[in-house]
This record gives sequence, C-alpha cells and structure tokens, in this order.
Amino acid sequence: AQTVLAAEVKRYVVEGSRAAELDSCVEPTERMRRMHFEFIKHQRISTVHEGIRGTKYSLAGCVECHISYEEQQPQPIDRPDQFCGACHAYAAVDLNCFDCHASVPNGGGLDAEAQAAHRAAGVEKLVQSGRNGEGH
Amino acid sequence: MAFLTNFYAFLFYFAAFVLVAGLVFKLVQYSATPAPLKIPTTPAPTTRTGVVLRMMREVVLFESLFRGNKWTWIFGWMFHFGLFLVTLRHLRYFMDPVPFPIQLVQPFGIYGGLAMVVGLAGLWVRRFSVDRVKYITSTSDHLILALLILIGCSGLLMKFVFHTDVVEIKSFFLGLYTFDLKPLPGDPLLLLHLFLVASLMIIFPYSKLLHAPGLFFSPTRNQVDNPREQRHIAPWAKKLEQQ
Amino acid sequence: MTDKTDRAENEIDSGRRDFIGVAAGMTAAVVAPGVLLHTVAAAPRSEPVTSDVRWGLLVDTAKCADGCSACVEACNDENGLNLQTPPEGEPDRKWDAQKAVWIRKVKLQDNQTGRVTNLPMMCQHCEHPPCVDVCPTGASFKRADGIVMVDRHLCIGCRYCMMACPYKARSFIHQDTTDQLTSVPRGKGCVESCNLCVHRRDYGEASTACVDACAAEGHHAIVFGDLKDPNSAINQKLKEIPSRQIREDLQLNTGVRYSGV
Amino acid sequence: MAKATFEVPELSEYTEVPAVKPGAMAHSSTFRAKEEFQQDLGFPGELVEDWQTKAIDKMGELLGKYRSLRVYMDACVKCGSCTDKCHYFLGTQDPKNMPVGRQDLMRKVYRRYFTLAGRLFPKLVGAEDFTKEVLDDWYCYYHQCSQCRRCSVFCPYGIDTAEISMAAREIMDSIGVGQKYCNEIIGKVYKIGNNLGLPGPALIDTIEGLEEDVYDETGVKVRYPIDEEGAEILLVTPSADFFAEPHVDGLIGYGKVFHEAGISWTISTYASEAANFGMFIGSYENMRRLAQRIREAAIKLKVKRIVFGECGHAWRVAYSFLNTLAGPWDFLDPKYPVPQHICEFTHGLIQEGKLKFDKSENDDKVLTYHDSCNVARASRMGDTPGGQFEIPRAIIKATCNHFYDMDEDTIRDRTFCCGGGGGLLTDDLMEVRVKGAKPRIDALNNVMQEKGVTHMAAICAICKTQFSKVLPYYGMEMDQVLSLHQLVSNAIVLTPGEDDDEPDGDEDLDNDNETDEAA
Amino acid sequence: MKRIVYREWRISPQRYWSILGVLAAVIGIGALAFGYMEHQGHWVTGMNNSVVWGMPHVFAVLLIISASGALNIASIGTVFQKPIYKPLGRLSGLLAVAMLMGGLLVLVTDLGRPERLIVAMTTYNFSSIFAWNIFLYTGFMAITIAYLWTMADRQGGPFNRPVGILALVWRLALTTGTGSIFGFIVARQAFDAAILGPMFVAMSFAYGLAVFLLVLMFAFTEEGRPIGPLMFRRLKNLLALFVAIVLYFTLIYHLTNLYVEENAGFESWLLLKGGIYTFLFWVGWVLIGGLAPLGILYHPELSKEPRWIAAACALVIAGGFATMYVVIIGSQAFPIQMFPGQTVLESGFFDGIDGRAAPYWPTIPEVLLGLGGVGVAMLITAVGVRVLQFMPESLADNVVPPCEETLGRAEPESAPA
Ligand code: HEC
Ligand code: HEC
Ligand code: HEC
Ligand code: HEM
Ligand code: HEM
Ligand code: SF4
Ligand code: SF4
Ligand code: SF4
Ligand code: SF4
Ligand code: SF4
Ligand code: SF4
Repeated sequence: AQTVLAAEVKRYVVEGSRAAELDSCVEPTERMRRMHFEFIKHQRISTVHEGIRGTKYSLAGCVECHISYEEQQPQPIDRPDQFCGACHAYAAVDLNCFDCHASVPNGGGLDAEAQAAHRAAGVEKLVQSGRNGEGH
Repeated sequence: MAFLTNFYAFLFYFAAFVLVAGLVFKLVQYSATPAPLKIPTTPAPTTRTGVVLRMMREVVLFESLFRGNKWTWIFGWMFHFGLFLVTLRHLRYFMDPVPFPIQLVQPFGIYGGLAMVVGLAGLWVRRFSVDRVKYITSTSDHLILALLILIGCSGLLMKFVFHTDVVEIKSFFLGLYTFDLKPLPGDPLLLLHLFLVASLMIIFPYSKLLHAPGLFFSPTRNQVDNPREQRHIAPWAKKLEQQ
Repeated sequence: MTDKTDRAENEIDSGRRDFIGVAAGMTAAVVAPGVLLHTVAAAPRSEPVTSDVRWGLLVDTAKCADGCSACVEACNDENGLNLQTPPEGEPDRKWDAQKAVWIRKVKLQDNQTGRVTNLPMMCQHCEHPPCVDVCPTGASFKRADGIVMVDRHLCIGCRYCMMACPYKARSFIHQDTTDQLTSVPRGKGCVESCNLCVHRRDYGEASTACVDACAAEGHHAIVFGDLKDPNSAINQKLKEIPSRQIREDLQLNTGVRYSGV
Repeated sequence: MAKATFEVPELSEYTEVPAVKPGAMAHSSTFRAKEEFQQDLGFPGELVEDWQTKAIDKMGELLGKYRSLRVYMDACVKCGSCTDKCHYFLGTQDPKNMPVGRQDLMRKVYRRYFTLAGRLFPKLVGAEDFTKEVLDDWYCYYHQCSQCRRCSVFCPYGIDTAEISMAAREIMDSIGVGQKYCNEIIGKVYKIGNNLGLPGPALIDTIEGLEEDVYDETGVKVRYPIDEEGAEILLVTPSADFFAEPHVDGLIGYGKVFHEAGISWTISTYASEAANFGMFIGSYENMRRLAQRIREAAIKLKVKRIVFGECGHAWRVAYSFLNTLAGPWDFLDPKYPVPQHICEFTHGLIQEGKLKFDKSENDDKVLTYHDSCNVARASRMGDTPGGQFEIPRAIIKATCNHFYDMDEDTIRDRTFCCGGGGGLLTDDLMEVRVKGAKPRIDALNNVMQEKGVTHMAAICAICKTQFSKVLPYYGMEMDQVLSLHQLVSNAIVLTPGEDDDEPDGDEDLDNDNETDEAA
Repeated sequence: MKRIVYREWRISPQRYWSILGVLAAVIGIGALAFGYMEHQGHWVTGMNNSVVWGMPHVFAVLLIISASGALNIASIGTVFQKPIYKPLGRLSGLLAVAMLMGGLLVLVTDLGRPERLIVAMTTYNFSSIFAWNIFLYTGFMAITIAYLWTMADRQGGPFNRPVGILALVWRLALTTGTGSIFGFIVARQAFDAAILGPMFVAMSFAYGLAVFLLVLMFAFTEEGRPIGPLMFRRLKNLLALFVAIVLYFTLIYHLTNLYVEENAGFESWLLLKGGIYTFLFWVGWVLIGGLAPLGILYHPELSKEPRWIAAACALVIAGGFATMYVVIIGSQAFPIQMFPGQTVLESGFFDGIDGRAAPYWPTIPEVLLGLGGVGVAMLITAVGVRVLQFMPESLADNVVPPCEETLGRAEPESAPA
C-alpha cells in the first residue's frame, strides 16, 4: 500500500535538524511513516547478534539526522516536542528505546556508522558530534 | 484521493448521526416506557446499591450467562472484553492529547483484538455446531458476526502485516470534529476497516446490538426487591385507581 | 517529575563532560598515539561475525599491580558505567552492592603460602556458558566470535543468568539510567556484563579498553586476541607462560585465561 | 402407571439436553374459552373481524405500557443460553418450547411491524407477517409456557419469557382468542369467590367438618374460624386447601400453628381464593380486580394482618404485586410486612421457640423439597434475599429427621417447574404437563434412588395438584407429594385449651390467647 | 454408594464480600508495591548483584511447589484410587491452579522488564530449564483445568483417570523442574545437588497439603459444613508422613553435602556460622517446620483437635517459608568459591572477602509483592468456590466414601456428625 503523502499531512521533522534540509528519509517518507519500526527492529537484530553496524536503519543514525539543536545543544529526541517524541505522543505509542539508547548523539565511534548510513542514503555528513562521557 | 476523503468524511458524519440519533431515540423510548410491576428475578438485592452491584456483575462478568452456558460465556466474554480493550486503544485516534490511562492500556488493545476475533470465531462455530442455537439463528446473526470478524481481521492485518499511517488517520478524524477535512491514507485495508465500522455504526440502533443498552433497562435485573416496603405503581396504572 | 532541574543539571554535566572529554582525549592522544591510530583506520562491519575467530583475554597476574585499577576505570569509562549515580536517598553500602560492575579487581591470599595475587575479573566468555544455557528467552547468547553478551531487547530481567554464572560476572541495572553513550545503550531492568568491548570489535579496533588502559599504565598485564589464530599475540603469550582457567573443574572452557593463580 | 395417549418419556439419571425436533408439540393446543367466559372478563367472545390490525395495535399498546416487553423484544442476541433451560423443551424437544423459540414467535411479528430492519428486509432478520398460522402457533406455544421464569435466570439480559407469554395471551384475549381454563376460573372467582366455585355456605360447612376432624384426631380444639370480624389475621389461601388432598392437610397445619401462636385468625368467604389467574393471562385489569377482593375482605373483617397460605404464583402476586394492585395497606398493623407468607409466620414462631415439635412423627418419611418456581424466582420470604429457599427448608428440618435436597442444579433459583403452572393445569394439556414434569421427576427419582427419599414437600397448590396427577405416569405414587404444613401438622405438639377433654402433657406453655404476639 | 453433593460456598454475602475486600486490599497493596518497584527500579528492594533473587522468589517458589502439592490430594483420589480422597479432588485442583497463578504472578511482577512478558512467551531458549518451566506451568494449568472438568462434568468421567495420571506425572515433572531451577546451577554449591529435585517433591507434598487443609477447614467452618473425625485422621496422618519425609531428605541432603569435601565449607557455614540463615535453618526449617508439627500430629490427644491440626498446618507453612528462605537466599549469600585454597582480601564486588556472606535484607515492597501473590491465590480460590461447585456439602464420616483401610477396623468414635 504505497501512497504519496498529501501536502496537508502533519509533519514531524523538526526545524534545525539535518533532516529538515533533506528531501527524503532513508526510505521514501510515507514508507518510513508506516514501517520505520520494522526497519529498526531488523536492524537491531543484525547489529546485536551479527555485529553488522553499517546499514542505514541504525537507530543511532536516526538520532543523528533527526536531532535538533537549541543553542548548540542537541535536544533529546524522545522529548514530546522533538521528532520521535512528538509523533509518538500524538499517536500514543510508547517509545521506550531511549530508556537505554542515547537520546542525543554522543558516540564518536558511531560516526563511521552514521557515515555509512548517510552514504547509503546519498547524503553528506553534516553534523559533527562530540563524544561525551569520557574522562571521569 | 480527495474523492475518497470526502466520501469517508460524509460516511462518518452520516454514520455518527444515525448512531447517536438512533440510540438517543431508543434510550428515550426505553426510559419513557413504564415498568408497572415489580418483576426482578429473585433472589434479588433489596437495596439500590445491591442492584448496582448486580448490574455491574452482569455487565462486567456476564454472571447469568456464566451460570447458563460456560462455553458461550468463555467466548462471549473473550469477545466483549477484547472489544472493550480495542475500543480503549482506538480512543487514541479520537483524542488529542491522549489521556494517560489510555496511553497505558493502549498496548493491551492488541491482545484485545486477538481475543475478540478468537471469541467471535468461537461464537460463530457454535451457531453451526449446536443444533438448538442453529435453530434460532437468522441470517442477520451471521451477518453481524461476519461484520465484526472482518473488522477485527482487517484491523489486525493492519497492525501486523500491512501497516498504515496511524498519524494521518488520526488527523483525519480530529479534522472531522472541526469540519476541516484532512486527507485519509488510501490503504485498501484501512478503507475496508472504516467502511465496515461505519456500517456497524449504522446498524447498531436497529439490530440486536441494542442488547448493550437493553441490559440496563431490563426490569428483571434493574429492580430493587422491595415491593412490600414500597408501593410501586406506574402512571397508567394509577389512572385505574382513580376511576 | 523533576524533569526541568534534571535537564538543567544534565546540560551542565554534559558540558563539563565535553570539556573533560576533550581534555582526556588529548591526554590519551599524547600518551598512546598508537591506540588511536587503530580507531581511525577502522570501518564498520557489514558482514555477520563468524566463528573463524574466538576472542579472548589472557591475564598475567604476575604483572598485575597491587593498587592499580586502571583497567576497571577504563572499562567504566568506555561503557558509560562511570555515569551511574546512586538513586536519591540510597545509602552507599547498598549502592555498592547494587551498582553495575563489569570488571573488578580482586586481591587474593593463598591460605598455605600467604602469597598475594592481584587480578581483574570480568566475564570469562565461556565456550559453554551456563548463563546462556539457563536464559529463558535466549537473551543471553554467544556470538559466533565467542563473545557472550545479552541482547537487551530480549532480556526480561529474570536474573537467572546471574544465578548461574560461576564467576559473578553479571550485573543487573537496578535504577533508571540517563546520559547513556550512543555506542553502549544500557537501561533499567536488564542484565549486562563485559562484552569484550563489542562495539570496538565491530568497528575493527584492535583491542579492548581495559587492555589499552593496562598498557597505557605500563603494566601490560592483559593481552587481547583471537584464540583461534595461532599467530595472534594472545596465543604467542599462552605458549610462553603457563596459564589456566578459573574453576577449570566446571569445564566451561573460558575465553579469559589467567596465569599465576 | 396411568394410561396415556402419548409416549411418556423414560426417566434418566440426569436430564440430558435433547436434540431439537421441530413441531413435536404443535398438535397440543389447549381448549378455547367459550364466548360467555370471555365476556365475563371483558374480552370479545370470538375472533374479531380485523383481528390482525387489532392485535398489532394491542401489541403497540403493550409495548408502550410494559418496559419489559419493549426491551425484551429488542435485546435478545440469540446467544442460546436459555435454550436448554425450559422444562417443556427438555421434555418435548420442540424448539418452539425453547424460551427464545417461544419469544421469537412474537419477536418476528414485532420486527415486521415495529422495526425498520423488519419492514425493509424481513427475510434477513427473520421477521414475519402476523398470519393465521402465526396466530395458531402463538395460541399453541404461549399456552405451553408455565411462566416459571427459569429462562430469565440464565439469560444475560434477564429476558423473561413469562412476560412475553403473558403479553401474548393478553393480545390474544383482546382479539377474542382466550383460554378456557384460565378465563373460566377467573369468572368463577368473580361470581363465587374462588377458583373451585365453592359457595360460602359450602365452604363454612367444609371448614366445620375440618374442625371436628382435627378435634377427633388430636383431642384438642383447634379452631378454623371463617368470616370472623375483628380477627387479628386474615388467612388467604388457595381454595384447593379447603378439601383436596394433600392440600387440606396443609390448612390443618396452619390452624394448628395459629392455635399454638395464640393469635386469632379467620378465612373470608369473599376472598376465599389466594390464586390470581389474572397474572397468567397477563391482564393487569383482571389481576387488579381479583386483588381488590382481598382488600375489601380485609377492610370488612377489620383484620390487622394478612397471611397467605401455600401457593406459588399466588405468593408472587401477593408479595410482588399486592401492594401495587390493592395497596396502600396503611390500615393494617405496620409492624408486619403485608402480606406475610404462612412459612414466614411459622418460621418466626419456630425461631422464637413458641412451637414444639415431635420430629419422630415424620420418621416414616424421607423428604426432599420442591422449590416452587414463582416462590423461588419471583418473590421472597423473610428479609434477606434467598429467604424463600432457607425458610421452608428450615421448617422441614425443624419438623423432620430425614431431609435431602435434590441435585443442586434443579433447586433454589434453578428449580424446575412442576410442569403445571401458568394456567396449564388442565387435562387438555396432559401431554405437555407430563413431559414438562420430566426434569423435575428425574431429579426426584435420583434422590429417591440415592438417598431413599420417599416424599417431596411443596408449598404450591398447583405443584401439589400437578404432581399428584403426573407422578403416576412415571410409576410413582400420587401421595408422595405433601404440603409443607402437613409436616408441621404431623409434628407439632399441641397445647390443649381449657375446654379440651384430654389435657395431655405440657402445661408450661402460656395459654393466654390475647396477650401472645408472634412476629 | 452415596453421591457426593458439591455445592457453591454459600456464606453470607456480607461475610463473603468482606473476605474478598480484605483479599482485594492485600492484592491492591501488592500491586502498589509492584508499581513502586517498577517505577523506581529494583534498587528499592534488598536484592543486589550478589543476592539476585530475594523475597519475591521465596514467596513464588513456595506458592508454586505448594500448588503442585495441593493437587496431590486429587491424584491420590483418582490415580491411586483411594475413594476417601475423591470428594476433596475438586478443591485440591482449584487450589493448585490458584496458587500456581499467584506464584507465577509474583515471578512475573518481579522481572526487571515485566512489559516484555510477551517476549518470554514467544521466544524460547530450549536449553533453559526456566523456559521449560514456562511450558510446565502453562501445561500444568491446562491439565489441571481439564482434570477439574473430568471431575466436575458428567461426561468427563471416563477421562478422569487418564487425565489424573497425566496430571500426576506432569506435577512431578513440574516440581522437579522447579527444584531443578536450582539444582542445575553448577555455580552455587548449595544448589548443585541432585537430591534437590526429590526433596522439592517431598516439600511440595507437605506444604501443599498443609495449605489445602487450612483452606478446607476455614471454608468448611465458615459455612458450617461438617468434616468427620475419620477424614481428619486420614489427612493429618498424611501430613505427618510428608513432614517426616521432608525431614528425612533434609538429613540426607546435609549428610551427603558433608561427605563431599568441597561442600564442607558451605555446610559448616549454614549449620553453625551463618547467622540468620543458621537460625532459620534450625528454628524455622527443622523445628517449626518439622519437629513441632510432627509432635502435634502424633500426639494422641492434640492430634484429634481440629484447632491443633490447623496449628500444625500453619507451622508447616511457616517452616516452609523459612526453608525456602534458607534454600534460595542462604545459598546465594554464601560466597561463590572461585579460588579454592585462597582467601579474598579485597574485591570490588562482594566476592566474599574473608568468606563473609553477601548482604541481603528484604525491604517492605518485596514482601508486600509476595503477599500480593498469596492474596491472588486466595482470591481465585474464594471466587472459585463461590461460583462453582468445588466443595462437597459434607465430609462427615457417614457421607464420604468408606476407606478400605479403615473398613476392617471398627471405628467406634466416628459417630455421625
Ligand atoms: C539521512 C538522514 C536521515 C536518516 C539517517 C534518517 N532519516 Fe528519517 N527522515 C529524514 C528526512 C529528510 C525526512 C523528511 C522527509 C520528508 O519531508 O518527506 C525524514 C522523515 C522521517 C519520518 C517521517 C516523519 C514525518 O513527519 O513525516 C520518519 C518516521 C522517519 N524519518 C524515521 C526515521 C527513522 C526511524 C530513522 C532511522 C532508521 C531515520 N528516520 C533515519 C532523514 C533521515
Ligand atoms: C510520523 C510519526 C512518527 C515518528 C516521527 C516516529 N514514529 Fe515511531 N511510530 C509511529 C507510530 C504511529 C507507531 C505505531 C505503529 C503501530 O503500532 O502500528 C510507531 C511505532 C514505533 C515503534 C514500535 C513501538 C511499539 O511499541 O510497537 C518504534 C520502536 C518506533 N516507532 C521508533 C521510533 C523512533 C526511534 C522514532 C524517531 C527516530 C520514531 N519512531 C519516530 C509514528 C512515528
Ligand atoms: C534495555 C535496554 C534497551 C532498550 C530498551 C532498547 N535497546 Fe536497542 N540496544 C540496546 C543494546 C544494549 C544494544 C546493543 C548495542 C551494542 O551492541 O553495541 C542495542 C542496539 C540496538 C540497535 C543497533 C544499534 C544501533 O544503534 O542501530 C538498534 C537498531 C536498536 N537497539 C533498536 C532499539 C529499539 C527500536 C528499541 C525500542 C523498541 C530499543 N533498541 C530498545 C539496548 C536497548
Ligand atoms: C454493556 C455492554 C455489553 C454487554 C453487557 C454485552 C453483553 C453481551 C452478552 C451477555 C452476549 C451474549 C453472549 C454472547 O453470545 O457473546 C452478547 C452477545 C453479543 N454482543 Fe454484546 N454486550 C455489550 C456490548 C456489545 C457491543 C458494543 C457490541 C458490538 C459492537 C456487542 C456485540 C455483540 C454481539 C454481536 C453478540 C452476539 C454474539 C453471537 O452472535 O453469538 N455487544 N453481548
Ligand atoms: C472509526 C473508527 C475506527 C478507526 C479509525 C479504526 C482504525 C484502526 C486502525 C488504524 C487500526 C490499525 C492499528 C495499528 O496499525 O496499530 C485498527 C485496528 C483494529 N481495529 Fe479499528 N478502527 C475503528 C473502529 C473499530 C471498531 C468499531 C472495531 C471493533 C468492532 C475495530 C477493531 C479493530 C481491531 C480488532 C484492530 C486490530 C487490533 C488493534 O490494532 O487494535 N476498529 N483500527
Ligand atoms: S590495569 Fe593492568 S595492572 Fe592495573 S589492575 Fe588492571 S590488569 Fe592489573
Ligand atoms: S563468565 Fe558468566 S557471564 Fe560470562 S560467559 Fe561465563 S557464565 Fe556467562
Ligand atoms: S536476566 Fe536477561 S539475560 Fe539473564 S537470564 Fe534473564 S532474560 Fe536472560
Ligand atoms: S573487555 Fe571491554 S567490556 Fe570487557 S572488561 Fe574490558 S573494557 Fe570492560
Ligand atoms: S418461563 Fe418457564 S416455561 Fe416459560 S419459557 Fe421460560 S422456562 Fe419455559
Ligand atoms: S438467553 Fe436471552 S439473549 Fe440468549 S437467546 Fe435466550 S432470550 Fe435470547
């Protein structure tokens, strides 16, 4: 069931995120709206069990691209006014991934992965993220 | 697309009107009809609170049905409880913001949906396999079961196989409140689901689905057993007295 | 909840960490340039891991220094365990028993000779891991390359694996987590343990955080490598010095070996 | 065994649910009321001309007057829970004797004329025109319902087929199709005062004879007063109690209880009938007219309390409707509920310790108890729900040593009807009555086999008559059914009055008739 | 033979609803405790990374093995064809289902991520005893319900014995399985013993029967149904037998442990130096749960008094609780021996420095959670006996089927009740 998103449909891509400047998600947008959770579910299995890090549906990748900034600070993506959070609040779907996953990009090591995803999606790497948590 | 959206918008306005007007009419009719005699099925509670409790047991647990037929009870209760959960889950399409309790029970709606379909299937099988029930079953009974099963199955397929855009659906329905037509996703399953739901709404006030409000008006269940203590007399019967 | 203040604090916190992070990074760059080189060269894995390799560690207790805990700190740092804070109002003693620990420093004394041994203990990456045997959902699993870890999307938090592990290698996360690292997601209600720095494996880095740290301290007490590759550093070392598995009697064929105990 | 023109069902250990056999009882229609009986009650004498329209109009009127009917026509979902609950279905296999089958006879007409779906798509929803065939079906099957309400216990909405068969009978009466048995009897009450048509003098005669019999037997002068003004209690009892066996033994028992209580009482020749067949034909007006007689008698005799004798549906009308139909009862003593059941009265005395029993008098019997349907499911005794089950059992246990209940699923509110209620106690419905009694007799037979039960006590005139008649068909004795107060009568230890010749035993009881108060 | 009449529990509504009210309150408090633990995380419990299973597991395991034991009564009736136990079969089945539900609920609510229960029910690791137990438990539930059906429904008669045998086998497997959850843990010395399986079976008989007896006596006295002295004697003898067997297994268990040299450390710790665990072992397990009830049950006079029998049952249950505490928690608290012949001087992780036990002190929420499970079990039982015909109308000696063992002997004191 593929349909094109009509213009009046409510959008969640947040101002100031990298996604806001691009035309398409890693898949056609209306497909993402319907299927994103399937994609990342498969991704997580192959990552955790098989060690595959380089595919485009990486959760860290989603966060990278969809994160928005306020005064240079990335805003947790599951917050009710942010990309994932807003839509999930609207649809009343529990989003507990970020109980464990970082809700702001902070993984230096994962930049490479993000790059791979971006390459696959045909986008340039625009955001530089700092690695937190070191040096305690 | 625009045609579909307009068609469904109209359909739902119409269905909602029929449902509400029909139900209001029936409720008014029921409450306007007097119950001239005390006919609770005894042993019955002797106080109002007792009656409320009895009614709750009937509505929530289907107590009488439990005593009557265990198999029907199991399937019937599964279906209704499932339906109830599904309804709660569906509320998220119609409210914004979604109240916290609904958010909480929302995921259970999926199990509700499964239970509902299994229950309905059980009830339907019984309509063929038990000769007594077969005898009393009319075409409309089959049709209603079919309708509900189809609604359930199309919903479950959307949930598990052919995902649809929930967010768009929600804005469509929220838009209906303010006569602000938002596009509806064109997924065939969704359109089927919605069409059947509209049909259900339309037939509700004209069919045996009236059992839901009916139960609350059933004198054998909602009367207090206190005829010796309190005189109970209907207006039309009072007129006889004045003759 | 106290969302607002929390977030404010976190911002300050993460700002501070940013700063420290950079500083630490610089120190690391100065101290151990070789380590970083590996990172730069790495590419993320795109093929499933295979059983052609089996990762393992060898601890030479003779080199492990009394009073040193660099490996523990490095692990904490690598995996964000140092971001754990006791829940409000929790007494320290209880927190000590409840906080997550992936690697710990143990100091032993022989009952007969009185000889003191120091060693780090972590998940032994058993070949026949009891934790995997008992896990009801299959969340505990052994990757093809020998790493035993928990798929925390499946883990229900029953803690049976912790019961079963003879090395007490696992920890349960007893409280909410915040500020996780992107590379190491972790959260309340699941079990975790040393995973041989699995993200490093998948990005093709040469060794683990603890090994690097020990080397950086100049002790070189731990060696990391492929147990199946006869030429790997670990195999060379295994040939060189006598070593054994802890609780060899259980025949778990651990991937972590010790010499000198 | 009694001779039968039909096949008497085999008794089985448990009543199994039979397969349906459509039309099995279609041949069994009760006799029509003749013109004269119809007119006594204000109904047309024969089928009126445009009966169809009239019937539909009447139906419309009733739908507007009775919420029960209105809701029950709509609410049934055909769940089937009631299908195996009616004793007539269990005994006859006729699916139109399944409660929902019976309701559907009316429901299909209702759907056709009163619902949108039925008007538009009659086939789809099983709607049908009100044709002569349908009317015949109505007459046949609405007179195979004893209005016992067993179906309503198990229906998830409490749909009470009794309400529907009452309404159907009223509609039929209104177009001139009445039942002979009921309508004739109601006429008798209007004319003579009771169902059996015993005129006042005959009644007085019988009662006097009774008094003598009791004196002869016990040596104690137990009084059976009639039409005594100023008595404390008016006893209203089914007229069968005045002479028929085993009913009359019950009446003897009431008298002994009153005697021991030391409370004055009386029977009225005017209201000499507890039964109210107006209920059976669903006619509020007739039911009211019959009930008013009791009010008039109570006023005339200046009594303070009203007590009803053993009769099932009579107790339903008395307990549930009397206040509505003939109230308010503000001229009676407010200390007592109006009316009281004789069992409540006796039980009260037992609890107060005012009655002495010699249980061994009943040692020749092993008892079980039949909960009469109208008492069990349509009324109450005492002040807690379920008193109607406990009080009679408590009386039996106080008067007998050997008592066993029948199978749990066939007693209390799940009790099976005797098969003769609701105006079916007529010989022209013998087949229905015998077959309909099967579930009850199965259960009785079961306790007879397992516990050695010999007798079954009942507190309903119809039950007692029905069983006396039907038991022989199943190879049992007609005298195996007893009045509850017969047991009381047997076991009670009477206190002799001053003018009795053989004072025996117990002097310690207070004989002062005026001061004693029983509650 | 006389037909046994089963009847719904018909105590007065006030009484019934107040019992339900109390149970609902207990369950409600348990639910609150669950919510609290869930929201806060397990740090609010006493459980930690050394003692990973705490109070909830003590409750849960006790409930589960009692469930299996409770069904024993039904088995004796049908499988071993002792007719005197037949009238008790239904109640025993109900109790088994109820306690199993209660126990499982506690286990589930204690999970770190209970919302993933569905994962546990759809993803299995078949080498895990725990996963097998999920099947064992659901199977037990299904079989017991089928068993109840064969006992209650007329058409079920012919299947009664086959299903009964299946239930018996399944039940033994279940208890053994529960025992094996511990028994297969090579890591912990206390557990690594084959005898744990049969010992659990014996315990389940004793605790299950004790609970059964208490429930039976309570329900019967509440409604004034009679239990004859003969029946009492049979049941209390059975209980005494089971208690004795438990004691016997306890002895064997510790003797074998002492015999195996490497376990000597654990034994001397538990029997002498284990503090609370030593205390609970001697006072709870041995004295309260074993010797004291045996004393009562074999006492010529006391053992005829229902009150004393009830007291003995309560003691057995209390002792069972202590036993579970010792078995489950004691053996976790005892440090794992990783380095034989060495003493741990320092460790970052409670590795038993100088052989010290790991800390554990239960907190209120976990106890309440456990009690909630007991509440659930009792609630199911209470509702069950109220709405369905589980209990015989009377267990007076002249009603229950004669028992072949007492047939020969004259029974003068068993006059009709
Ligand atoms: C390359 C950057 C990029 C990555 C990586 C990315 N997205 Fe997107 N995503 C976008 C862009 C751009 C859009 C908006 C497209 C549009 O406006 O039609 C979008 C839109 C979406 C939408 C639709 C939102 C809306 O309001 O219609 C969803 C849902 C979504 N992304 C989820 C994800 C998920 C889940 C992932 C991780 C697997 C992910 N995205 C990764 C760039 C990205
Ligand atoms: C366009 C709105 C939208 C956006 C934006 C969005 N989601 Fe979703 N998401 C949904 C809806 C709607 C569902 C539920 C679909 C269903 O249940 O059928 C869902 C379901 C999910 C699920 C499955 C949850 C479950 O319990 O079944 C996950 C995981 C998920 N989303 C992750 C994300 C992440 C991560 C992001 C941000 C990167 C995101 N989503 C952004 C709308 C959105
Ligand atoms: C209890 C903690 C936890 C929760 C909750 C959780 N994850 Fe994960 N997730 C992890 C861990 C741990 C990894 C493994 C990371 C690694 O191996 O380096 C992971 C890895 C992943 C990966 C692969 C890594 C990446 O960044 O792409 C994906 C995709 C993923 N999870 C998706 C999800 C989604 C979707 C949800 C929510 C439905 C979720 N996770 C919830 C702990 C969690
Ligand atoms: C107060 C709310 C309700 C109560 C108490 C109630 C109760 C019942 C009961 C007791 C039955 C009979 C048992 C069975 O066959 O399942 C029944 C049947 C049924 N109910 Fe409901 N119900 C309610 C609401 C609804 C609603 C809202 C719907 C429809 C959307 C519905 C649809 C049905 C259907 C279709 C059947 C017939 C099933 C069959 O054909 O066998 N009910 N209901
Ligand atoms: C206008 C009203 C309705 C709308 C807009 C609607 C819409 C939907 C949608 C979008 C889904 C898919 C959910 C998902 O993908 O997560 C769904 C599922 C479902 N629907 Fe409906 N529906 C409506 C009414 C009903 C009614 C009245 C019933 C039952 C009688 C019903 C039964 C179901 C079931 C059983 C499911 C599958 C389980 C679930 O996801 O909840 N729906 N519905
Ligand atoms: S860093 Fe090396 S020397 Fe220091 S404790 Fe760890 S293993 Fe021992
Ligand atoms: S050391 Fe423990 S956690 Fe690690 S693999 Fe072995 S058993 Fe599992
Ligand atoms: S806690 Fe998690 S990993 Fe450990 S056994 Fe349970 S489910 Fe498996
Ligand atoms: S290998 Fe990595 S995870 Fe394991 S102990 Fe060392 S640093 Fe920690
Ligand atoms: S009221 Fe009695 S006789 Fe009439 S249908 Fe119902 S069960 Fe049958
Ligand atoms: S039980 Fe009630 S709803 Fe069900 S078929 Fe009978 S009358 Fe209809």
